[in-house]
Amino acid sequence: MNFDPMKIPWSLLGLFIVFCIGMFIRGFVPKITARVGKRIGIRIYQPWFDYVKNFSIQTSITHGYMFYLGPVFRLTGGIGMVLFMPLIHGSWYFSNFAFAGDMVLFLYLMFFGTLGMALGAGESGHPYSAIGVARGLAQVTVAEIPLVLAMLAVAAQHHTLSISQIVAAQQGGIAHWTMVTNPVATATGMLALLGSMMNSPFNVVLAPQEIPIGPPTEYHGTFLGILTTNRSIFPMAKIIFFMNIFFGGATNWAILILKGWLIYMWPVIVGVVFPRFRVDQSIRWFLKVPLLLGILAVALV
Amino acid sequence: MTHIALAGGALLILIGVWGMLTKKNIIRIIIGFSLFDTGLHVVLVGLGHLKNRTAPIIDSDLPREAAASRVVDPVPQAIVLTAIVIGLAVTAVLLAFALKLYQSRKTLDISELREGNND
Amino acid sequence: MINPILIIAIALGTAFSLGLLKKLGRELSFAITLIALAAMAFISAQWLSAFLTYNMLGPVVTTAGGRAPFVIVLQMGHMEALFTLLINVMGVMGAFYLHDRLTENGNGAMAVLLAGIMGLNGIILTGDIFNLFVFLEIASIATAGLVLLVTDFKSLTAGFKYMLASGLISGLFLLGIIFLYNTTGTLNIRELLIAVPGTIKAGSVASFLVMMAILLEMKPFPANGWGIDLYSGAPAGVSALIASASATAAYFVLIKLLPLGGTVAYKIAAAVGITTFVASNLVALSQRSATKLLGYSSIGQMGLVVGIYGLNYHLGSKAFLIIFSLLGTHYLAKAGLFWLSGIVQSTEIDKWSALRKSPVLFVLFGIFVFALMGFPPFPSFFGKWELIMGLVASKLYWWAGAILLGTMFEGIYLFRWFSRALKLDNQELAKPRSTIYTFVPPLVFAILLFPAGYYTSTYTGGIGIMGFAPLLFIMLIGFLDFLPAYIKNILSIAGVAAYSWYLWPHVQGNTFKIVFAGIFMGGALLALFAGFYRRGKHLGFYPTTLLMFLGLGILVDASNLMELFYGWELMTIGSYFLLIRGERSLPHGYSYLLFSLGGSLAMMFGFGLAHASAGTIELSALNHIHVLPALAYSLMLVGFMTKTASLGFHIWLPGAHGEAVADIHFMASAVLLKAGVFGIILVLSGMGNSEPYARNILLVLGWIGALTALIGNIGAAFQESAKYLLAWSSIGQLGYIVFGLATMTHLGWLAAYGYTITHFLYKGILFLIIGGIAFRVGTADMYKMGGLIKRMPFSFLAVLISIITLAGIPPLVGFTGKWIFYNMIVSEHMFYQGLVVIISGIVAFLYLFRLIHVIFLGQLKDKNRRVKEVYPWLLIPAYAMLIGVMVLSMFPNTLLGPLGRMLSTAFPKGALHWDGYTASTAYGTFNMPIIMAVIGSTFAVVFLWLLLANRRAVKVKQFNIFYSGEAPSRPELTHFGYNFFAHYKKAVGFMAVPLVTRFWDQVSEGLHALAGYGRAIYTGNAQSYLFHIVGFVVAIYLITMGGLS
Amino acid sequence: MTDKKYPSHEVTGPDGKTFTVTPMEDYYCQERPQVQKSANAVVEKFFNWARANSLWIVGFGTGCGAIEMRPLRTPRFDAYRYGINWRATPRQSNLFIISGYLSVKTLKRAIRVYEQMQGPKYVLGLGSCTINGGMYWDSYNTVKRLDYYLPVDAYITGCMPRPESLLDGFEELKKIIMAGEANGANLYAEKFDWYKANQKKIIKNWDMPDYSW
Repeated sequence: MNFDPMKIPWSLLGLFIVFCIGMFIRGFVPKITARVGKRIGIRIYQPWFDYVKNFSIQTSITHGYMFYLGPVFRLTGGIGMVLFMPLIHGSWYFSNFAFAGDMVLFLYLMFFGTLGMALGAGESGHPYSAIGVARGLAQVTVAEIPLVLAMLAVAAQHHTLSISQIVAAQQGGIAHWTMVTNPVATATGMLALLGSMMNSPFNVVLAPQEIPIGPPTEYHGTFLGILTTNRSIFPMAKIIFFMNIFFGGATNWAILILKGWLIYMWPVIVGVVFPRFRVDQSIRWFLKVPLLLGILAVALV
Repeated sequence: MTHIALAGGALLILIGVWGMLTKKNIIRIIIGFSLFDTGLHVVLVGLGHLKNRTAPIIDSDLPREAAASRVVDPVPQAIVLTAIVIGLAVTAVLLAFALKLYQSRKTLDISELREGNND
Repeated sequence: MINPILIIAIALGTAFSLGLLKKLGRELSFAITLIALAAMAFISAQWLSAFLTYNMLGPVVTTAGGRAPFVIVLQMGHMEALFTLLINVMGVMGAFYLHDRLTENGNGAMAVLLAGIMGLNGIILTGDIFNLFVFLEIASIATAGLVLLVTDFKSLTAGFKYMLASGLISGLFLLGIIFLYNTTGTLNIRELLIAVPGTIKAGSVASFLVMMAILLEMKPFPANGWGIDLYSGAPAGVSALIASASATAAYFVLIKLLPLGGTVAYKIAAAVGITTFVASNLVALSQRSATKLLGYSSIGQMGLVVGIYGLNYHLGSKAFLIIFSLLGTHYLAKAGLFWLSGIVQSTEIDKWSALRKSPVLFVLFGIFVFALMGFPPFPSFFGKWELIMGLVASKLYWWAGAILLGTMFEGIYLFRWFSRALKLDNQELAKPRSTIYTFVPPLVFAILLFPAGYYTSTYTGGIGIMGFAPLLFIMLIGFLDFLPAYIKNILSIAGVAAYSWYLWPHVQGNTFKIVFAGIFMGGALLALFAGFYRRGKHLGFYPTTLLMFLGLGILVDASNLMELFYGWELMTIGSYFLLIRGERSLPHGYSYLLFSLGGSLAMMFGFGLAHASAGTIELSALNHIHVLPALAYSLMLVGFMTKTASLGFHIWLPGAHGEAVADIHFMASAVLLKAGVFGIILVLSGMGNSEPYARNILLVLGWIGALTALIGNIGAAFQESAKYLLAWSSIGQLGYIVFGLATMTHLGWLAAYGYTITHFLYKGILFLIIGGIAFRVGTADMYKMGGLIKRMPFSFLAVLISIITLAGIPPLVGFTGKWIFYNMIVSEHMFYQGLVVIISGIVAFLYLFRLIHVIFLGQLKDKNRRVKEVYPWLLIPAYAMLIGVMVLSMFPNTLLGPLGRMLSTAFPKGALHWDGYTASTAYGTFNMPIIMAVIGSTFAVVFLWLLLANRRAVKVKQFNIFYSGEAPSRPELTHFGYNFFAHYKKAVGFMAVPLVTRFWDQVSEGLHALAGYGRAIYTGNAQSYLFHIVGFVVAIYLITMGGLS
Repeated sequence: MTDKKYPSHEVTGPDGKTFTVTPMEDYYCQERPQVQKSANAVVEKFFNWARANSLWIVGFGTGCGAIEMRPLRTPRFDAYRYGINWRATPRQSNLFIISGYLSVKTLKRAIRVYEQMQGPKYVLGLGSCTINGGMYWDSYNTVKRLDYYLPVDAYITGCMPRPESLLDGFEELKKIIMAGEANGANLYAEKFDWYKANQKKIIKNWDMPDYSW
C-alpha cells in the first residue's frame, strides 16, 4: 500500500480521539482507585484542568537542549505508536500508517520516547531522575521478555507480524480471538502489560516521595503538559495494541473504547490490590511465572 | 677366550654404569666412567678377535702376503686405539671439571652440585 | 671446486697454529679465527651454490688415500653442503659474538672453538661411522671446553653433567658401532645403509644402540636434564652455538643414521620426537628463567624436527622443506635469542623489559619470538602449514594434534616472556650493554629470517608477491619511526590508499568481498585519519597498524587457504601490538595472543582436513569437506570465533579493547572483529546446512551467538569504564552476527551482513568519540565525567545518533536489523535462541543509556569545566560515518538490496521482497522512508508546539535543581553514575559472574600444575640424569621389543 | 553573600591547566525573576479557571500544621474532589502551604522551594503563626510575619485550623485566582529587593543565590 496524503487528516483525527479516550481514562482510573479507598475521588474531567493548567504556567526553566527535547522525543514516540497502529479494523480512515510497519516497529518505537525522555531527564542533572531511569530501564528489560514471547507466539500462530492482518485473522466472533485460540500467549501478554503500565506493583520508577517522582522531577509547565499528553496517548497505544493482537481488535470506536477500557482496568485492578515491588523483586518476578508462561506459549505454537 | 673377554668387558661396563649411577663422590663417578669406557674397549677388541689368528702387526714373522689370512681383523684394533685416546681425553676433561668444582665448592659430593635448578 | 677436506684442514691448522703462536696479539688471533671460519663457510657456500646450480653428485674425499677407519673419508653432497654452511656461518657469528670472552681467554679458547666447529663439520662430512664417533667426541669435548670459558659454579656443574652424559651416550654409540661392524664388516655409512637391512634384523642390538645414541644426542624427553642445564648454564654465546650448530649437526647424524634402524626406528623417532616437543614445552610453562626457557624450547624444537623426520614418509616430497624451514627458523631464532640473553645479563624473564631501552634489540627479540612461533612471514610459518597439511592428509590426526598442542604450550611461555618484556616497568633496570660484537650477529640472523621466509614461500607456493611486497613498505615505515607522527600518518594513509587501489579490481563484482574490503580498508583510512590527533612520535604504532591492515587486506584478497591463513596471522601480530599498547594491557594483550594462537592452530587443523578432503588448498576446499567434516568445520569456527570473541573465547576482549586508546579501539573493535565474521562466513558458506552434522554445529553456534549477545550486553551494563563498556558491547554485537549467520537463512545472513556494516559505522563513531573524550578528560571511568554535553555538544549528537542506531530504535538503520531478526525468528520458529537475542537487544538499552547519561548528562565536574570538544581529527571521521548511518537509515535498500541479491544465490528462499521502499517478508513489512517521514514530521510538529508554548525558558545551571529544599554540595555527590545498575546486579548479576574466566584460569592452573610435576624430574642431579638416560634406553628397548617389532 | 559553604577554589583540569571555580556563579543561574505579563484577557480568564481547579500543593510540611493536611487525603475530607493534589516536586506545584510556624532555618528551605516553583504560584499561610507569630510571638527563632518574606495570597487562621478550614481556605484561594488577583509571583518579582533584604536580615548564613531557579 502506498502513501496517500488524505491519510494525514484522518490519522490526526484518530489520534485526537485516542487522546480523548486517554484523558477520559486518566480521569476514570483515579476515580476507581478512590472508590476502592472509599473516597469520592477526583472529578472525572480533572485531567483536562490539569492539562490546561500546565500549559498556562508562565515561567519555565531549561537545563539544556536535551532537557528541552526530552518531552518532544517522548510525545513523538507516543504519537508514532498510534500513527502506525490500525485503530479500527476494516476502516481505511483509521488504519493510519499501519502499512509502513508491523509489530516490531511498534515494539521498538516504544523505546524512542523512553530514551528521549530518559536523556532529557538526565540532562536536568537531578540524581533522582537518573535513579528513576535506571530503575525503569532495568525493569523494562525483563518486562519485555513475556511481551516479546507473547508477540512471537501470536505472530507464529497467525503467520504474520502485521497487526492489521492479526486483527483480520481474529474476526468472526469471540471464538477466533487470540484470547481463545491462544490463551497462554494472552496470559503472558497480560502479565507483561502489568510491567509497563506504571501501576503498582511495578511503579517503583516514579516512586513518589522516595525519589520525588523519578525521571520527570524537573519537568514543569509546558514540558509537563507535553508529557501529560503522552501519558494519555502512550498507554492507550499499548492498550490498543493488546486489544488488536489478543482481543480481536475493534470494528468501531465504541468497541474500541469498551475493550480498551476493560484492558486498562486490568493493571489498575492489580495495582490497587498489590503493593509495590522493589526493582530487583519485580525483575525476579518477571523471570519466573511470566517467563515460563511465555516459553510455554511459543512451545505450543 | 673371546667369550671371557666379552663377558669381562660386559661386566666392566655394568660395574662402570653402576658406579656412575650410585656413587656420590665425583672422583668415583669418573672412575666408574673409566671402567665403563674400559669395558667398552675390551668388548671392542673381543668382538674383533678371530680364532687362531694373530695380532695384525706386519713384521718378520708375518709376511705381508699372508697377513690377510693370518691376522685378526685390524679394524677393531685401530678403533680401540682411537677410542682409548678419546676416552682418555674425556676422562681428562671430567677430571678438570672435578678439580674446578672442588676448587669452587670444596666438596666432591655430587648431590651438592645442583645449583641453578631451583627456579 | 675447493676440496671439502680443506674445511677440516683449515680449522685444524688454524687451531694448532693458534696454539703455537701464543705471542700473537689476541685481536690478531681473533681475526685469524674469524677468517678461518669465514673461509670454511665460504667453502660450504661455494659447494652449496654449485649443487644448486648443477645437479651433480658430490665427491668422496679420503685423506692419505687409504681406507677408513685408518683414514678419514669425507663426503660432500647437497645436504652436507647446506649443513656445513649452517654450522660454519654459525661458527663465524658465534665467534664474533664471543669476541670478548675469546680474547680474554686467549688463543687456547679460540683453538677450542675452532676444534669444536671442525668437529661439527666432521660429523656432517664424514662417511665413516667410527669417524663420526670421533668427531662427536671432539665436538663434545670442545663444547665442554667452551663452557669452561666462564668458570662460575653453574657453568661448571652444567659442563660436568654434560660430559658425563655425553660420555655415557657415546659409550653406547661406540658399542653399537662395534656390533654393527661385527655383523656387517664395514664402517662406511653408505655401505652400512645398504648392508644393514639385509644382514641384521631391525631392532637388533647393534642398530638399536646406534639409534639410541643418536636419539639421545637430540636430548629426548625425559633423558634431557643435562641438556637443559647445559643450555642454561653455559655462557650465552656458547649456548647459541650449542642450540644452533651442535643441534643442527646432531640432527644431521640422525638423518644420516636413522635408516639403520629400519622402519621401527622411524616410529620411535617420531614418538620420541613429538613427545619431547610436547613435554618439554609443557614443562617449560612454569619456568621463569629465560635461558631455561630457551633450553626447553630448543629441545622441544629439535624434538619436533626429529619427530617430523620420523614421520617423513608420510609427508612425501614436502618433508624436507618442512624440516628445513623449521630447523632453519630454529637455527636463526634460537641463536638470536641466546645471544640476546647474553646481552640482557639476566635470566629472569621479567628483567627482559630492560631490553626495551634498546629498541633495535627489542625489535630483534620480537622477530625471533614470532619466527619461532611460526608466524608469517618467517619460514616456520610455511613449515608448520605444510607439516599440518601433510600430517592431516596422511590421517595422522593425533600426531598433528600433539604438535599443535605443543606449539600452543610453546606459545604460552614464549609470549608471556615477550609480553612481559614489552610491558613491564623498566625504570630501575639498567640499559643492556651491547657492543658491535654482540649486536651484529643477532641483527644478521634476524634479517636473514625474512629472505628465508620468502625463499621458503617460493617452494610452498600459495603466497604471491603481494604477500611480501607491502611488508617492505611497512619495514620502511619502521625505519622512519624517528619521524613525527603526522608524517608517518600521511605516509601510512598513502600506503593504505595504494593497497586499496590494488585491492579494488580483485574484489570488484563480489559483494561479499566488497563489504569486507570496504570495512577493512575504509576502517584503515578513517582510523589513520583519526590518528592525526596524536602529538609526538608514537613509536612503533604505524608499522604494526599497517601490518594488521595488510593482514586484513590479504584476508579479503586470499584466493587459497594458505593466503587466508597468512593474512590472518599477519593481522594477529599487528593487532597484538596495537592492543598491548594500552597502559594496563599486559594481561589482556597476552591473553588475546594466546586465544589467537589457539584459534589459529585449531583453524590450521581444520584447513588441513579441508585440504585432505579436497586435495587442494583453493578456497573451494572449504566446500563440503568429507574427511571428518564435523571436526573440520568446528575447528575452523572455533578459530574464527576467537577473533569474534564469542562466548567462551571472549575473555580477552574487554581488557584488550578497554585499555586501548581511541583510534586503536576503533580499529580493534569496529574493524578487526569483522575478520572473524569474514572467516565464519567463509566456513559456513562451505559447510551448508544440509548435513546432519552441520545442523548440530549450527545449533551450537546459534546458541553460542545468542548467549554471547546476552552475556556481552549484560556485562556491558555493569562496567564503570566507558571503554570496557563498549568492549563488552562489541562482544554482544558480534554475538548477534554469529547468531544471524548460524541460522543459515536468507534473513539471518542479511541481518548479519547488515550488522557487520552498521556495527562498523555506529561503533566506529562511539569508539572514536568516547576514546576522544577519555583522552580529553584523562580517564575512561564514566562516573568521573558527567555533564559534558555542555562542553562537547558535537560529540553528544554523534553519540546520541549512534546509540539510537545501536539500540535499534526506529527510524534509524539499527531498526532494520532488529526487524529482520524478528521476521527470521518467527518465520524459522527459532523462538528460544531468538528470545535470548531479542532480550539482549533490550538489555542493550541499559548500557547505552548509562553510557550517554553518565558521560554527557548529569553534573559537570569541576575538573572538567574547561575541557574542550573532542579533537576534530576524531570528530570528522565520526561525522563521516554518521552521514553513512543517516543515508542507510533513510534508504536501507541501498544496503539491503545488493546484499539480498548476493544472498539469493546461496539462500533463494525467504528473501526480502522490495516494492519501492517497502520491504516485506512472508511475515512483516516496513517502509523506512515513510516511518522516517512520519516520525520526523511528528517530531517537528511537537517541537514547534513546544517552542511556541515555551518561548521564554530561563537557562539555568547545574545546581538549579529541586533538592528537597536543600542545595547540592558538590557535583561529584550529585551525579548518579557509579554502580548505576546496582539493583539490576542484585537481580540478574549471576549472569555476569565470570564463569568463563574462571574456567580458563583453572585450565591455566591445571597446566601449570602439570608442568610442575613434569619439572620435578629435572632435579639438577647429574646421577638422576644418567639414570634417565639408562632408563630411557631400557624403556625404549622394552617398548620396541614388545610393541613395534 | 558569604561563600563559606562554597568557597572559590583552584582546580586543575585534565590538560594540566589550573583555573578557578566560583561555585556560586558557576553552579547557579544568576538571573532575577521577571514580572510575567498575562495573556489576552479571555485566555487569561480561561487559564485562571483551569489554574483554580488544579491546585497542586508542594509536598513540604514546614511546621506542625502539616499534620492537618493529612486528613484532607482521607475519605472523610477527600480534597481531591476539589482539584487539589499533592506533588512531590515544587517544579510541578503551584501552591505552597506554609503550615504553621516557620523557623528561620526552615525559612531558608521554604524560600528555595518557593523560588523553584513556576509561576503563577500561590502561598497559603496556615495558622496564626504565619500571621503574627502566634504562640511563638516572642521566639527568637521563628518568623513572625510570613508576608515579609514570601508573598502570601491567603491566610487561614486558627491554632490549629481544622481541615475544614483548610478546605475553606482553598475555596477562598480559588476565588482569588479566578478573579485574577493571585499575583504573588509577580509581586515577588516586583519587590524582589525588598523581599531579599528582609530574608537576608534574618537568615545569617545566606549561602545561596538571590533567586534559586
